[in-house]
Amino acid sequence: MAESTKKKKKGGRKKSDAEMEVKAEEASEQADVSEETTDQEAIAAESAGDETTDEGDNQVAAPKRPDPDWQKAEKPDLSLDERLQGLEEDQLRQMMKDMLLARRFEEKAAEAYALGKIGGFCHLYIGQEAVVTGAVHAQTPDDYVMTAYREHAHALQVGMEPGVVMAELFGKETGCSRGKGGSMHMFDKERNYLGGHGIVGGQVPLALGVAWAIKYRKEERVMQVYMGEAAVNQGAFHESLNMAALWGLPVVFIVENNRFGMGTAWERASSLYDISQKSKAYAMPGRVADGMDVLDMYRVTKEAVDRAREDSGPTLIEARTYRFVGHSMSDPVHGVYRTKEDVEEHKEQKDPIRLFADVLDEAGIVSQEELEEMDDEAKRISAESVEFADEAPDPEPSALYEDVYANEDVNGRLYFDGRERP
Amino acid sequence: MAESTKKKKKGGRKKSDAEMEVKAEEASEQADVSEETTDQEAIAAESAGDETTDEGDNQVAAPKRPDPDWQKAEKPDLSLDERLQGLEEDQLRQMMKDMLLARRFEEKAAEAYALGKIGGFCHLYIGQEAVVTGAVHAQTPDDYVMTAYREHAHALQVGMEPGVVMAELFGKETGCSRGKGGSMHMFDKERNYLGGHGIVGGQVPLALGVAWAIKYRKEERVMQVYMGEAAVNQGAFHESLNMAALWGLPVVFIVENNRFGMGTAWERASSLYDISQKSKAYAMPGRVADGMDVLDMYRVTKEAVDRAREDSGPTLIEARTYRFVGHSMSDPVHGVYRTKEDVEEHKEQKDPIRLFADVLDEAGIVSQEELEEMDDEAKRISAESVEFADEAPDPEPSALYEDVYANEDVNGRLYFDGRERP
Amino acid sequence: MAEITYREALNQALAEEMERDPDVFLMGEEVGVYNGAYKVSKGLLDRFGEMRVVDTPITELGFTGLGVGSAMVGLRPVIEFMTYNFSILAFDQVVNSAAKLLSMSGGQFPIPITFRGPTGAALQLSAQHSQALEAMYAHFPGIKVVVPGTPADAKGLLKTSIRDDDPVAFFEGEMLYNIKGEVPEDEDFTIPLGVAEVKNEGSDVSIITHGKMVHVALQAAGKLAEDEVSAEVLDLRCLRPLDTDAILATVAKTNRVVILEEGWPYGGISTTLTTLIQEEAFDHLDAPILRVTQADVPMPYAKGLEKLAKPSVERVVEQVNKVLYR
Amino acid sequence: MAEITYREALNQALAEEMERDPDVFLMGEEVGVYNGAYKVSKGLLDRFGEMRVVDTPITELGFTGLGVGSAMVGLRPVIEFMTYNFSILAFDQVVNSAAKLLSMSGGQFPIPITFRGPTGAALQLSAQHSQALEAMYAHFPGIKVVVPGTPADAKGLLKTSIRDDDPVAFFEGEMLYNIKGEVPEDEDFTIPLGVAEVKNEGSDVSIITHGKMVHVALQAAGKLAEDEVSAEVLDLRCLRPLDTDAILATVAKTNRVVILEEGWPYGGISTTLTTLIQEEAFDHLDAPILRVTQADVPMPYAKGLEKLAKPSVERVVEQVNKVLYR
Ligand SMILES: Cc1ncc(C[n+]2csc(CCOP(=O)(O)OP(=O)(O)O)c2C)c(N)n1
Ligand SMILES: Cc1ncc(C[n+]2csc(CCOP(=O)(O)OP(=O)(O)O)c2C)c(N)n1
Ligand SMILES: [Mg+2]
Ligand SMILES: [Mg+2]
Repeated sequence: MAESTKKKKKGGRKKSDAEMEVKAEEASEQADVSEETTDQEAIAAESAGDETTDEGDNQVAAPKRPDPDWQKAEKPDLSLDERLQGLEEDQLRQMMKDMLLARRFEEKAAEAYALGKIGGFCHLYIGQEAVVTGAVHAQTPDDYVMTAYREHAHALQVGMEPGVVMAELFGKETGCSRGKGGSMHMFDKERNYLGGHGIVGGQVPLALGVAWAIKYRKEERVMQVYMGEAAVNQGAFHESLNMAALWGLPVVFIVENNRFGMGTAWERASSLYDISQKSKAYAMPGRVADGMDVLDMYRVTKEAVDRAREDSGPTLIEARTYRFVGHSMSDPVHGVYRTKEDVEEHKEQKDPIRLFADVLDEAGIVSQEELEEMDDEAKRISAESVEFADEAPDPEPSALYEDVYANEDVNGRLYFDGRERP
Repeated sequence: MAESTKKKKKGGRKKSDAEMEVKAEEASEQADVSEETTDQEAIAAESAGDETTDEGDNQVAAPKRPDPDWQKAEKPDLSLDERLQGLEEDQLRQMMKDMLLARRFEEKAAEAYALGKIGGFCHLYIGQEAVVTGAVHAQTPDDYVMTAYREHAHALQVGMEPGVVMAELFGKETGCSRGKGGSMHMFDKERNYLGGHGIVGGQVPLALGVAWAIKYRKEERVMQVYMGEAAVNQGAFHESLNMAALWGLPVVFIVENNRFGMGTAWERASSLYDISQKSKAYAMPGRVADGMDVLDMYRVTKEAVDRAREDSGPTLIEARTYRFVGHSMSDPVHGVYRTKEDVEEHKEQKDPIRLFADVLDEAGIVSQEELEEMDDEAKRISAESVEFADEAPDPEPSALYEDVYANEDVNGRLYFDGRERP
Repeated sequence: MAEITYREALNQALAEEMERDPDVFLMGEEVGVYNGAYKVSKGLLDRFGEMRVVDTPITELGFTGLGVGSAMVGLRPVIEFMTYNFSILAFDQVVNSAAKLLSMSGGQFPIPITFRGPTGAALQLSAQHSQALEAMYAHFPGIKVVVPGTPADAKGLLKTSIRDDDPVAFFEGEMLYNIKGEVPEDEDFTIPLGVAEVKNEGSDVSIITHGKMVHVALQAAGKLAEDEVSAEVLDLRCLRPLDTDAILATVAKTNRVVILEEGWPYGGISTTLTTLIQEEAFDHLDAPILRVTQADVPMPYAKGLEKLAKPSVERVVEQVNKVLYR
Repeated sequence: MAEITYREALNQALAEEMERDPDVFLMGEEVGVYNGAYKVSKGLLDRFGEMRVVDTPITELGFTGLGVGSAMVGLRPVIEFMTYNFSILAFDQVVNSAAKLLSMSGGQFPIPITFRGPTGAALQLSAQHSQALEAMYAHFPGIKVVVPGTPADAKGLLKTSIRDDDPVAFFEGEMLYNIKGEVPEDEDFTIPLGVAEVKNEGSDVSIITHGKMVHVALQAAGKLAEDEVSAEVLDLRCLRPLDTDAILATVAKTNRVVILEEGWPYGGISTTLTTLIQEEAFDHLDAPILRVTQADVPMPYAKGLEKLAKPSVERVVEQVNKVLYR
């Protein structure tokens, strides 16, 4: 599959700025490595591998492709200046750097996964980078961020060291979670990064609690919590949005609507298509953002963050985006649930990095050369993060019984496996 | 409290049809017996007894009383004829009989509870009778009914023998659930009555499953499921409504909005006041019914039942009602969470039996004498149900290990308590 | 010392800890305006205000997660389950968030939360409302489990639980709220976790138990005494950490053991105790360890059946007689 | 007999039972269009259509309740949990509805439902995705618990489970889907519930186990054989009903027992087995029963730590040596 994908893509070029396109293409392509990861030692991962073809004769009609412009359907028609929202050039540059780093970092992670250096589930964010980049730029380092398992970009975006993030993926002692969490459970207390959660929807009540604590302490902080669109159907979402609105808590719920929860298209999982409309059930403001446009993400999130900070009220944001890669490293990029063409079209026309590069180019802020330098820098940092992770020490066996209880200074026994602590 | 309540009430009369009023008042009053149940053997029940006064100086403002006419706020202005919807006189009479029986039966249950013949939690429906009466009259005996723990009236309404229902309350072998279920867990397979569930919101997914089975088997049946308004906040509600709408299942969700979940007013538990509006989050029709008006309940439910039967689509109905009694036998009728006046006013002005009697009187269908006969009949049946239950046998000890597994014909051990089966 | 009820003891513990530490708050269904379904939180709303005594919608999963999230950033929530039966809806947040966050974060996020509420059967509440679920909680590493049986233990242990930096599931006896006992008035009175207490000294047999069953065990010991059998009653008070020294000591002393618990037998607390004792005190045992648990059935409503299903003084005496080969 | 994988065996069982009984349907996340997260349901959507192979939204509580409700009116749902870890969200509907409805209705509503999905740790999936939860299920009366370790057992027992009139929680090994074994092709091939199987005859010691751990036990037996220790491996196959005759028989034969399970020790399956054996075969035991379980910690991600945390052949051999006092 990966082979033909590549061919199709090469032939599909029509953009003028060839160089830039190569960059973006290259980035997208390397992500395809995920499809080639077949000889892992994990039976689990193997067994999850898709063996289906594009032309399954299932009785269920493949979900209709939505309007090709569905991501920007509710975006206002703004001038270039309005889109830039008076943001400093430095900040705009930083946004580009952040997206490039997220992309290049994950490409490296995919390589490392193929080499068996990373294990377990590993969910890449490639294609969705504009969402977290735009949204986190709309708040301050004092604000909190929490998300699900598709979180490498989030971890980087809050400022965590790429090496430390990669070391976590490698299961190393110097990883951000001491190698205990892995891809799905990264944390950084200092940077107010609260993880990294693996139960779909499970992070939403947790974020509610953080927002509660902010209000409890009369702080001016904001809680930003991300979830995939499939989490919207979970009871946890419903319960949390109600309490957030009832009590006026400073939380921004960002639904990363990439249209698919694993292989299930949103329209096959929800009776209401417009996620932002769900906010009405809670008398809460709901907004749609173009999740392929970092500036639109910034714009919509900023409004919500300001409201949360000033009036302590929540907002539901539907960020319409797309993942260019498979659900996780062991899943196919496309298959019965979406077509190759759909993926290709998104990659070609909606790559958030390329779209933003075009804007910055048009605005005369980042030239083609500068962009390349930025990209090289992102590659360099990513490569260094692998080096750091490679060299990092494994956890000692004694770590096994650490971090289970914070307060072991109690009488009696806490562990019942009859083993001597290593 | 019970004392002063009674005094207040007697003084509050102003209706012309004194006799009818006595009947209705009497019915309401007897329900007050619940307040006097103090010397039960159950520590649990005792410990749940309210010791608070009306004038708590809590920092939380008591919830505002809503518009006194909140129950009928969305009811169209119909003529008498339109209200009667062409219903046969017999059916109208039956509705009255049903409501009277529900009321008189529960009054007897309250007496028996005070005498210690009924144990555990016992939630009376007094004040809410119009809801289930009107709604069940809108469907056929082939249709299914399921509800929560406040279910005596539902059990009677589907046609269960009052004696069998009372025997269940008494924990007798000939009770509808062999004495295993009690007040909260009544069932009658033959009458398509599916219980009787104690976990708030827990019945909603179950009902979804029954509706699924109807569609699966291409039957023309309808599933009616009731829940208190507090269940609306539960995740189970959200998950179920989505699937019901997504798959077009023949289910009618009836929210019995009596404004309180135990001591919590709806507006203190939900950020959106209008429950029927929650249906929009699922692209499902939502309706409001006056739950104190049996004819309005019939009207709104009929439309939903027809839709379910014909198009296999769900509807959310908010039935606005009120309970004249405490949450359960061990809870006070009023207290910090609602005022005596509020309860009195509802009893005086909105008793569903009296309101319906007025309609039937106006329409010349049921005279005052006939009403009294009906009421006497309801009292007689209720008294007989107690006699039946009194005389019914207790379950044999051997029943302890019955009904745990349907298929015990397996090798090996199923029970691990090391006891001999009695 | 004052004689107060178990309910009052809990109320005092809550009030004192809330007074002591502004990060402590109480949240749950009906804990505020209604003063608690079982009145444990009576008066606390008046005293501490609505940010610290919080009535929630009926959304166990949601408010439990809220509690855990607030603990991630340093608050010390006390989450009341109206009864533990309803906590099953919240269990994902208990075991997948609270119990694992410290570990998954490599030690960055301790979760100083206390879950509390009544466990076990009251009277005729039938199957869904009568479950003793402490065994289900104790199964998961990352949680501590506390099960006080007396007013003093309730107060001393609740205070310690709130101060503890780990998630503590604190199980109250639904039938215990009205029992009275002497409770130290000292605001610094706490009881460390993991310390069992011999509630009755004896030499012929050990009855090991916890929670509400302590009273059943004591009554059984009384009956047995009439028969000249000297039964030691060991009240575990905590299930995790577990006072294994005290367990092994009483076994070494009497050589015969009956374990009594309110919950179900398969995977019940008594199975872990039995396993531990036979492994570590095999040679001290003069007879197999016997157990008294709830009948292995969903709790029936009918009074007579319910009585049959519950552990009873008679069954304890019966099992004691068996381990004594009488 | 054909040699097929555990995954294929499950797929066959599903297909055959769906063919046989139109009331059987399969529902869960990704079971249809995606052919199952672990491809167990491959091809079933094509064959049986979308009313019988149903993709759900990610709403475990909701679709589990849906299954139970449909079983109330006579359908025979098979509910797939993508992994049992997510079933914790649905646990209320499992234990408060499925397990109790027959009892609460006085026998009127049997619930012929099968829950199934992978249990236990795969490789490096960390704490929330690596739990072996069969002990949590077995704790509740009203449910049957089935834990096949081989392709033949998977097929024969899944068919029986679907035909059984009670709720059955059927646990598959996430690491077993690719293992191969001989499986009878006969469509009427079923294995009755509650029948354990000696997977390796031996005389010196009994290793009692189930599920994925059967393979660990067999490897250990192989190692021990090199050392001239003859280990019997008893595969329970079902945890409720439990084949106590087979357990007591192997204990009577070898007098020494090691119990091996994938889950946690506190309240784990091994505690119930230990309790039962010491109670009913006390005099047959020549040594305390020892256990091998997962380390009593949330599963860490790092490869080395995970390996340490899991039960291993080495640990089994070690414990066997201990019960043999070697
Ligand atoms: C409660 C729960 N159910 C199922 C899963 C398995 N699972 C992991 S990711 C996923 C899809 C989630 O999709 P979405 O929320 O849209 O997020 P995305 O992967 O698209 O970012 C599923 C079903 C899980 N982790 N948790
Ligand atoms: C999951 C769950 N949480 C809490 C309870 C305790 N409880 C029983 S009834 C009730 C109030 C429910 O109110 P509502 O749904 O409005 O129904 P009503 O009693 O008014 O008919 C509560 C909190 C329960 N039974 N189940
Ligand atoms: Mg998605
Ligand atoms: Mg209500």
